[in-house]
Amino acid sequence: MSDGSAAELARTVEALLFLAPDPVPTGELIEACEVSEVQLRNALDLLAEELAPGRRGIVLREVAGGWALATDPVAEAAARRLLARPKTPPLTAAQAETLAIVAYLQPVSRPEIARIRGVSSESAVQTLGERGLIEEAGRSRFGAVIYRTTALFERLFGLSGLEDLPDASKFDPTPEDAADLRERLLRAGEQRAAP
Amino acid sequence: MSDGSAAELARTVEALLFLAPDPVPTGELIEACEVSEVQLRNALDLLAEELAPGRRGIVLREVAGGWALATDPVAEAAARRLLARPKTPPLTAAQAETLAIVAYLQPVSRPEIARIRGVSSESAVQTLGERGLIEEAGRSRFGAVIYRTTALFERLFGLSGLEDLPDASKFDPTPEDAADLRERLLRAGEQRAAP
Amino acid sequence: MRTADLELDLDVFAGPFDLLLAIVLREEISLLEVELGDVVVAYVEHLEEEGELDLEAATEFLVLVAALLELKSRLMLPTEEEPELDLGPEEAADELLARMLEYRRYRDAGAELSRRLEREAPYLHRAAPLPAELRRVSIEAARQAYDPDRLGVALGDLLSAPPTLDTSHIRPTVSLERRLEVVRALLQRASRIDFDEQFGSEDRLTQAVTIFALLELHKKGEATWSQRSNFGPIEVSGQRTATGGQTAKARRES
Repeated sequence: MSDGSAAELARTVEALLFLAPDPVPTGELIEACEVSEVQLRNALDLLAEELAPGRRGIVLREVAGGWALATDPVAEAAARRLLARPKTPPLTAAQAETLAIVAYLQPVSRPEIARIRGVSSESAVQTLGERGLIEEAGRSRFGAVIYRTTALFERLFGLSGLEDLPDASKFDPTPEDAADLRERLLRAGEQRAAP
Repeated sequence: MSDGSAAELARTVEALLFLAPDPVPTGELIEACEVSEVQLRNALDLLAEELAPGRRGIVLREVAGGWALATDPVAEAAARRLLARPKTPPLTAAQAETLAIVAYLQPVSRPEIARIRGVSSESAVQTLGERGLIEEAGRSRFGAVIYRTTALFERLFGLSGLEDLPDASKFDPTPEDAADLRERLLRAGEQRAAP
Repeated sequence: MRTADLELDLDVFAGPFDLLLAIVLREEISLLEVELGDVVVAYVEHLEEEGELDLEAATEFLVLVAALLELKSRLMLPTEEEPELDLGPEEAADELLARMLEYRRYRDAGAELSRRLEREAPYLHRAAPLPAELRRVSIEAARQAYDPDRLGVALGDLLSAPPTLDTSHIRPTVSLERRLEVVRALLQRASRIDFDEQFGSEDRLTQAVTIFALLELHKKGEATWSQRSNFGPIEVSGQRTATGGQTAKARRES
């Protein structure tokens, strides 16, 4: 690229900083572009001018580790709306069951969830955790992680609090059974797991 | 932001596309920026002009059902030196044929791919899956896995969507070529059928 | 067994079955030279040795061999002997031609895709993680996305007593001989049967082995079958000359 113009070099430097996840030291830019230090300095000056604050959506920054592109603060609110939005893909059956167990029985341990569902529920628990619907709430006295639902869970289900959960008896196939909900879920789960 | 100028909106959109890990559909940009569709279209026009090929180090592209920023080809060699990003290996003929069948006929099963190619396509299907270009899309009613292309496919092939694929009839031979081939087949059949 | 693993040793072709239709479509050998009966027999024998069925591979084999059978039979049928079939060398040539053109279309579309990938390769996309302040989901941005009743329904399912034991995963053994008997018996009672109607409620393994039984009957000249469109109904017709079938059977067993 030694024959490229300063403008073309500035374009290349912009592209490199766009791609790099971390700040790039001047020396690495010189090596990647195969130019002299003077040529690179000139290109950086040109780029700094084009990306001066207020001109574009991204700005050039010189930080501790080298050079980096960053977004202009003008986009902050829109960025939060676009990117900090919770992901809400449809729940799979396994996720819905796991979430129902945590919601109605909380706090509840992972082994209990597995016993009620009759299958190990690791991946459902993990996904629900990543999506911020459930969180760890300490450990049971046997050392198992216990879970509860989060404020985001209430928000995404349109609940003003846990007392707002639909009445379990409405969906209960045998509402006449007087035993405790937890006990009955565990009993049904063990029947399911039996060969 | 409804009071912001088109220029400011263009800056915001540029910043959003800089941050977003995947192409962003127009609708999501409208929601994030809280503007009308007309306002957003104008801002995109402005941004496209500012990022027109040859002007800067990054360009605006419509791919995979949304908008994305990408580097200008001018920076390719330097970028590969800086980031040690290997070039994507080209497709083998078998992979290219299989990918074309999935792209045009999706969702499509492996037996159907084999029917058209006349050859079992197991390894091509597997490699395309590993490269993230195709994915499973459920099962046919006979239980065969069916495949479709991915968003990554559209991005890597610079397609704004599947409707952006070139018209398949473009690849059909001229009527003369077809007639010629038919004639040859017929002669072979006649020779054989004769006692 | 993977379809590609079936090795053939025919007069005009030795190699994996996998390659056979491919080289026919690419015009490297003439379909008329290939003894398809041997291909099917080789596959059925191999399947019997293996004792288990990979449904995906079996479907692939069926699709390929059925295409070969259809094309070849049409290429060879002399029109004057079977006027009711209305299929002569002309139609056969058209059929094979259509298959070749279809293949070429995707071959050329694939080549175009390869060029496109090459052309697009210099456009690089950013793959950087989000800045820390955007990585945390903001509760304020969250809106209701789920119906709380979904949780109630899931809870109700979990409270239900388990349904009767599901045994569908236990594979029944299905013998080709038995399926042959079943199909022969049906064809003695009716000259035409609809595959889905007769076997649609059977499990997939039984259906697949029944298809092999049909292939065997087709080879012996005891039955023909047709399917007008992909995934359309399969109609099976018995051939009235049962003696032909007997002879073929006797020949194979001797």
